[in-house]
Amino acid sequence: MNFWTDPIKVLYDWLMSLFGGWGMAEPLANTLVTLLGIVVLITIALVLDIFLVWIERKVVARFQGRLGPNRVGPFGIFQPFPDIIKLVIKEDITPDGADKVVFNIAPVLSAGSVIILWAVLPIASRIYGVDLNVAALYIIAAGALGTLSVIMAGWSSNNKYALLGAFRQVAAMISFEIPMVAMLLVPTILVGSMSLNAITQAQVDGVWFFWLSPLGSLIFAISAIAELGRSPFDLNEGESEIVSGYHIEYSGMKFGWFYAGELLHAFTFGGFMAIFFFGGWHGPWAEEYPLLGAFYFVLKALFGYWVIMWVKYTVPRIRIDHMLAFNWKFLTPLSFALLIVTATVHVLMRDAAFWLYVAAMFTSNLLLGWLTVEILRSYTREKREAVPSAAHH
Amino acid sequence: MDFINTHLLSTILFFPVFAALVILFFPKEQVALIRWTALLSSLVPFGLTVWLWTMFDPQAAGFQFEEIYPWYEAIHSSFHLGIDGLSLSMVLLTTLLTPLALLASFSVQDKVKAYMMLFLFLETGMLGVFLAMDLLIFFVFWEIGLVPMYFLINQWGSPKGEREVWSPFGSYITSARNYASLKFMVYTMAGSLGLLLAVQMLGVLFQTYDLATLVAQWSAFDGTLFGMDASRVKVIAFWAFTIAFALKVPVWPFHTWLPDAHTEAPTAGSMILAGVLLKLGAYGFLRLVLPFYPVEAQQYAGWMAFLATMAIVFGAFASFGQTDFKRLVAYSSVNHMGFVLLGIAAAAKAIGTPDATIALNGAVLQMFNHGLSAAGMFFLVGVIYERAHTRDLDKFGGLFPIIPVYGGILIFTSMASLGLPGLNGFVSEFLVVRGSFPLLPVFTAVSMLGLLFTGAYILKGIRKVLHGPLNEHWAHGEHKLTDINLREILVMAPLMALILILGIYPMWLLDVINKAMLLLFS
Amino acid sequence: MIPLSWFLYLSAVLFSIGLYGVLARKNAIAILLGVELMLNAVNINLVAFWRMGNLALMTGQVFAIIVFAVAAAEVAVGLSLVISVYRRHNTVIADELNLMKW
Amino acid sequence: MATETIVWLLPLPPLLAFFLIVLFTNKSKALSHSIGVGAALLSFVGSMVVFFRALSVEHFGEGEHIFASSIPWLPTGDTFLRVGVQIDPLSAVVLFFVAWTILMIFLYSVGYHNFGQPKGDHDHPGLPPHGATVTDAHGHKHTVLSVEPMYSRFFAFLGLFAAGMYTLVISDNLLTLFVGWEIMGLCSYLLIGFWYAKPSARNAAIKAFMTTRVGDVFMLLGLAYLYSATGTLSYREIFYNQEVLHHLAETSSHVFGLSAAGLIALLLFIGTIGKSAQWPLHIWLPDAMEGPTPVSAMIHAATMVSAGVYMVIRIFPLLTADWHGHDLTTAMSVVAFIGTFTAIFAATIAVAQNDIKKVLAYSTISQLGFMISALGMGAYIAAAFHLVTHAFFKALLFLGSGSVIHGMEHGVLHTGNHHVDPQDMWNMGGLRKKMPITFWTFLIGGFALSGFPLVTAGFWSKDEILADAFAHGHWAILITLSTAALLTAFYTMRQITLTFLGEPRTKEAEHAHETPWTMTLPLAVLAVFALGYGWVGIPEHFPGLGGLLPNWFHHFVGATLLEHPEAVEFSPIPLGISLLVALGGLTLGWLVYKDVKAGQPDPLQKPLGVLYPFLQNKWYFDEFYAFFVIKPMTWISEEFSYKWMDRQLIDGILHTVAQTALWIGSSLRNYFDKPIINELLGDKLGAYWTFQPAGRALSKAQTGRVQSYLIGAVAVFLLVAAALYLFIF
Amino acid sequence: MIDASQVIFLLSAGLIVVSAVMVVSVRNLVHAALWLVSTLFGVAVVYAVLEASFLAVAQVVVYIGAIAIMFIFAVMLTRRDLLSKSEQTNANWVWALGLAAIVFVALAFIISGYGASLNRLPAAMPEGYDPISALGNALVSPEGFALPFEVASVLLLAALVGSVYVALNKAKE
Repeated sequence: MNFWTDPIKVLYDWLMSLFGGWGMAEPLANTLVTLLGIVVLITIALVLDIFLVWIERKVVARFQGRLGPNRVGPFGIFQPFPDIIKLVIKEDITPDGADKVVFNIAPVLSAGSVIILWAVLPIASRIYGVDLNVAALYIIAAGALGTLSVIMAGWSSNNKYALLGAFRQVAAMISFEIPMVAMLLVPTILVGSMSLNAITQAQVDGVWFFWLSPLGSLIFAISAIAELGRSPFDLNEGESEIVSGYHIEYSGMKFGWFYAGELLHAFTFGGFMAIFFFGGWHGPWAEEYPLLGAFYFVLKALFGYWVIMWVKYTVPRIRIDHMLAFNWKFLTPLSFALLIVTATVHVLMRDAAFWLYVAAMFTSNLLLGWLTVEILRSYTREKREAVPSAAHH
Repeated sequence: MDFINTHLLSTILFFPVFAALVILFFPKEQVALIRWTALLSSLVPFGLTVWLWTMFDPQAAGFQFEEIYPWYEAIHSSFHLGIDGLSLSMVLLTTLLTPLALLASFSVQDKVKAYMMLFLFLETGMLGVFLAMDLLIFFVFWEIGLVPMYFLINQWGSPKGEREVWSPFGSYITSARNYASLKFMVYTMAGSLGLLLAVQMLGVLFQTYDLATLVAQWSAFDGTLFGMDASRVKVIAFWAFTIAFALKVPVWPFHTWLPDAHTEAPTAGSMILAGVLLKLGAYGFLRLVLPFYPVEAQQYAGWMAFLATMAIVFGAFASFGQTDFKRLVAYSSVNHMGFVLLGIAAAAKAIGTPDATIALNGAVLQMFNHGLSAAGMFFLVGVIYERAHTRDLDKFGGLFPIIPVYGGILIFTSMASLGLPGLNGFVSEFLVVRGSFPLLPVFTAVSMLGLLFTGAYILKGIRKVLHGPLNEHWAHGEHKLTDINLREILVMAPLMALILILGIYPMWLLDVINKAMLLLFS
Repeated sequence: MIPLSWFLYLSAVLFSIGLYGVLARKNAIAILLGVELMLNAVNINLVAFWRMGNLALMTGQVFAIIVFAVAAAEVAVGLSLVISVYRRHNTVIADELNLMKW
Repeated sequence: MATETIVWLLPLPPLLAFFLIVLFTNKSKALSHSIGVGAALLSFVGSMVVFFRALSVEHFGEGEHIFASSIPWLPTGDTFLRVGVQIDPLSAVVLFFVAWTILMIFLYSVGYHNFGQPKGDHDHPGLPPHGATVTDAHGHKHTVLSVEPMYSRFFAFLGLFAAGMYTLVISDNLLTLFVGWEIMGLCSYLLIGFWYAKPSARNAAIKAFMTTRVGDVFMLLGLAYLYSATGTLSYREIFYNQEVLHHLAETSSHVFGLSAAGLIALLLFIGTIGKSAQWPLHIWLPDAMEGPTPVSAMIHAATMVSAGVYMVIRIFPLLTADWHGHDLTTAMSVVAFIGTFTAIFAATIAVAQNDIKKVLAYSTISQLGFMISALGMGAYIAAAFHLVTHAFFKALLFLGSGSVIHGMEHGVLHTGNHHVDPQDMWNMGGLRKKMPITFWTFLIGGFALSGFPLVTAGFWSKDEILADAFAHGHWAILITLSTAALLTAFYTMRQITLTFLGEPRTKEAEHAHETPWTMTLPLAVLAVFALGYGWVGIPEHFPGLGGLLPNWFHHFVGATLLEHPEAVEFSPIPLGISLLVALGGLTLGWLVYKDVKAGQPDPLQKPLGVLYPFLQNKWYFDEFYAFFVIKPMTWISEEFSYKWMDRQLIDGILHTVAQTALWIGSSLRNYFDKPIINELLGDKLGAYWTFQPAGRALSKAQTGRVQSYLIGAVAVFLLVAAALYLFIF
Repeated sequence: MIDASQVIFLLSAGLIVVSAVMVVSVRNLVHAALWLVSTLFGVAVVYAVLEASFLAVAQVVVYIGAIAIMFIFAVMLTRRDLLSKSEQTNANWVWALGLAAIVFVALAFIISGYGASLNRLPAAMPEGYDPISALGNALVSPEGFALPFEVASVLLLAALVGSVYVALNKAKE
């Protein structure tokens, strides 16, 4: 065992011996080291967050045919720091009619709800916060806190645009939570555990779940985007309609927390996509060298993040009723159907040869997808055909 | 695959219901989707049955692939499934005919979704009767089968028909399909009342509904019951069973629901009605009456044979007297099923003897064969009815040149129905006659009259439809008949193939039946 | 290590507070809030008994989950009723809704 | 290839031809007939191989010296019903003539159905071809024969027919015999009704099927009886097993005092009555002439009717199980009576028929009567011998008559007068010059039928039957059969004279034309057998010829039986009788009909008086059946069992029950529920006087505030809980 | 001596009780709902202390993520009363307080009546015992609680349909 094969354990032992050397009692030392670990993890997340700002700005610029930040540092990589300084020194306004306590809690809760997600992220084979046996559900629970923060922000601002934005966001989050939970159940069913470590390990031992449930990963991605409130589902902000949504009244670093939270949230969901469907930290030699695994993980998460951005800057915003109808009338039934199909095929085929099992899973997904497309097609055809005849009469 | 292995029977049994529930969620305008889903999903039980057939061990005594689940523990009823050679052949028949009937139903345009769902429910109902190894479950499925059929006749039956209801109080005209469906329902329900009562008595008496246990205990039962001698109670219960099943077979004089129901039912409904539902009654005789009441059955074998002979002879006569093509075929079912009962009666008379075994072999094979040929005949009547919108034999004539392929298929199937050697009907009729002749010579001899008239009515049908001078009405213009199409041929092809195969080499089926009969009744 | 009684007393307190809310609050929504408190009190008991009893018997947890479902259903129906009532009578004050009096 | 394998394969080619033609090649006429004829040829070659291999086996037919093979077919309890094939001497000779005649008929059909001729102008499937108009190089229009529209189908059916016959011949048990038997029944139905659009053909087909089916159901009963009595249906195990036969002969059947053997034999024989058209089930056969002529030949010569006789020959040991060589048993008497009566009865009818094919049809019935009669009196070899020779010459005669009709049709098309019936002999005359090959072969066939001495096969076989009757002292049979033979010679000569001799009586006959080689070649081949086949069975003591050739037939076929039958002692008396009746009849026929002119009535009409229409109308049997059988049966079907019993009696009872229940229900509702329960108890007593006042009083307690109710509820709950706690726990 | 879990319990119990009191007493209903969130969060912590991890998370998801949000929605949708700053208790509040107190006393009395068994301590989790899969099995196996589970799901469905129907704005019809 050395630093390269198990860095956390090495660091832990070193710190314990260090604190022990200072004459500290062991429980106290343990608590201290744990707290230190939490702080380090949060710090890493937030530092990453800073660079995400840069990445986001660079990528959006490329999408829009611009250069993006390019003055501060090489490729403008230090651009976020001036941004932060600007946010910090800006005037912090709290509106008169606002419910002050709630107004101030909301941004903290918002950023906090994202950061607590990092507690369960298996970044590499032996690098993770905690191996929670209900981690998949924990993600949803954290999302629920996020929802709460939105509505708190919206309501406490005492601004109708803010409230409208909050309503929209909450409606979207609650609705899209359902297909998302259903899709989280797909890996859960396949593995038989909700622990993210177990899920990753199962993919390391078997195949990436993308091959078992391509349709599932697609549904998960869509509902994740909605959950994040990003375009095309960014109705909560809807600049042209409700100015900026629930954080309209926020300024300075309070706004900064919302902003940071959103970016980190998107990145984190890229990570979840990687964990649930693309093998997590899995890659060549990742098991032996956890830091390599962490590298893979960040790469995959960034890829997921990039996809989310790609969608965001490509697809126009849709109407709120369309969005909800899309969820309730299409995505939710589909995800339930997929869940049933997955469970059935899994039970029926799990004793068969592995390749047969994978093939059955993959084809059943494709079949379901095809069936869905066919039903949609005939449905739209009917709608289309109904229109001219109605115009006739 | 392990799940399917251990739950094969229940998978076969409930898959149609599952498919029906899936169809429930389809939009009702998606007719093609619904049809294909129904058809394809009905092929699944068939495939599983074929697989079951390959794994089935005909030598083994008792039931195989058994599944038991607690169901109604308070009254000691459990959900107990199992098969032996007898039920296996009937399950095969059911799962084979259902896809064909569904394929035949592609021409149904009205309320397709409900139709297909009912049909799939019907399949489960029928399969349940054959698979049930628990008397109460048996009864439940027995009744379940009625409901879809009632609606199929009532809603999709021939819309125009009228029926005169005559009684000494006067007569009136009513809608034929309403009349037929009601008659079918009420008749069967009435028969089941006695059955239910007898079933309840057994359940209360022995604290179980398990077939195997009941057979052992009930036939050995002795003493008094309800203040009566056990033997008398047994006689009463015997008739309660017998009448319930006789109604379903149906046996003369309980047969008058059959021509009405068959004639008014939609084509596929008639196929299933004749192909499978009638077998339920005969199956009841074999599965319940003979094992439960060997003594009583022997005592009343003569009466059963009498009724069977009446069914054979008068079924044939009445069939010959028809001008409605479908009613002609319907009465032919009375005639053919009479042979089944004749075989059963003969077997009842001397259970366990070689003659009885041969008679039973014949009876079971006749059930299977009649399922094939009657379904085929009803379908063919349906084919021409769909085109001509009439079933009146006098309105056809000389159609052979216009519809040559149809004509060929009709003649082939008719010949199977007629009992031509080389086709399936002959083998079973021969076995029945062979088995019952030494036991019931007079009845067998008299029933030959019915066999003779089988030929008469079959030839009458062919003569009136295909042969003779061409009725020009059907040759030109809007009434021009078109020949049977590919879909309809696909319905007939498996039936015809089986008819031929069973006629030439019946061993593969008969061997299973024979072993089952030996194990059951000796 | 926490003894069972702590949980029971906590639950009793919570239950009583909830009961007070139900009985005393004017606003129909607030009444429902009280109900939620009571349900949670019950849940604490259920889970505590599970933890202190035979761990292999999941009855306590299962019933806690069923209580979740019941609570969700209750809130959904209750709130929709409240909104419906609000639309019709423009109030959610329980005392003002006395159509049922003779 | 092992002989047994060949035997198994014999029925297959025609059967496959049937399926091939029906399923695939029915569009192509040339392909279809190639397949059909090719299949017949294959079976023919196989049959010949089997036949000649059988000849080369020593002691063929005795014990195990046969070709036999079987497989289990039906499981029956612990045992199996085995079916299989067997060739013993009897089936070998039958196979021989069956193969030859079937091949000839197939070949003949090609020409008969006008292969190579153009399509008809108004031809319609289901009707005979009406001729086609063609324009020759000079622009003249001719009407010529047109090809049959259902040409392919004909060969398919013929193939199935042949398959049925081969199955019947090669089978080693009565069950497969019955299978072939019934398949032929179907084919006769299909082929007699080949031109199904003609009502006459359609009705004739049904008549044939139904009449034979009457026999068949009895036969089925006989099979069931035999099977249950012996536990097998195999020839070897029943007919060649003294023990079984003895047991059957000893057992009483409780019916008419017959032994079981006798009853079974009679039941089976009823099948033959139907199939071989014996009185009283003969009525279908003349009507069967509605089919195309090759079919008539097929049915009446090669296959179906022969099958009936073949079956009786097969069950001969059973029929004679309790016979000890002297007085005939009851069963045998019945058989003998039916055969003899049929022989004379049909011969009388044949005398008065005008249709060339009807005459042959009745002559067939009559000749079959000869065979049955022979069997009834125990003349086993004679019957078999006559069966074979008759097959050859009757096939020849039918094909010849078909050729004549074909020629006449040519004439009809030429003149365009479609009212002339090409089958009516009165429209013919003088055809010998127009159709020489047909004439000579027909003459040979006719003489063979009449029993023209020495040179024809028919003489030898018929003579043997008469000799048998004489030798065993069955005088009544002898006299009756002799009379029948006289009549046979007479009507045969009548037919030949009217058709071929003299001068043409109509224009159509003048323009008749010889038929193509495909039709004349079979005639020639069959003529050879009609002449030559008799020489294999010349009795040893026959003056002059006897001993020149060994009596091969007797020895060969005789080996089929367990106890080889003795040849009857030669006596000049029956020889004299047969010479007398044959030559006498022929001469008489020629004398009476040689000068008949067109338009003249039958010379017999006057001397016979009222008897003539009686004979011409076939003793009014059709009318008899129509009135006494068909009418009552139709009445029972339509009126009694359907309308009266089902519709009125059973349904009437049901409806009465239903209406009674309905009445009870509505009475209860109208007289009890509505007035008493609803109005009195419900409205008055309940609502108005009791509940309303009480409700009003109590309603004051309702404040309508939910929380006040709740407080009350909690309070009461606490009280109750306290009370429970204090007083109970 | 007080240990870490006891500290956590006491903290969360304090949170629960305080928040619950706030729920039933604050005038602003939104605040009441937010206090409810706080209460429920405390309950979740109690579950966590009891090592019922699934319930703890489910508590957050269901109560905070759905029920509390719904409350806030409902409060906002009935704004007229939200704005009124009048007294939020009805005329009978004294009675209610009394009854609640009696109930608490009665409960406490009954609880204390059980004596020693009250001091029962939680047993250690057996090695390798996974309460979540045990819970899962219990919920869906026929020997366990499949039927109640199904009934609960039917109840939810009925509630779904029912609440949609009730809340549907019929005025538009």
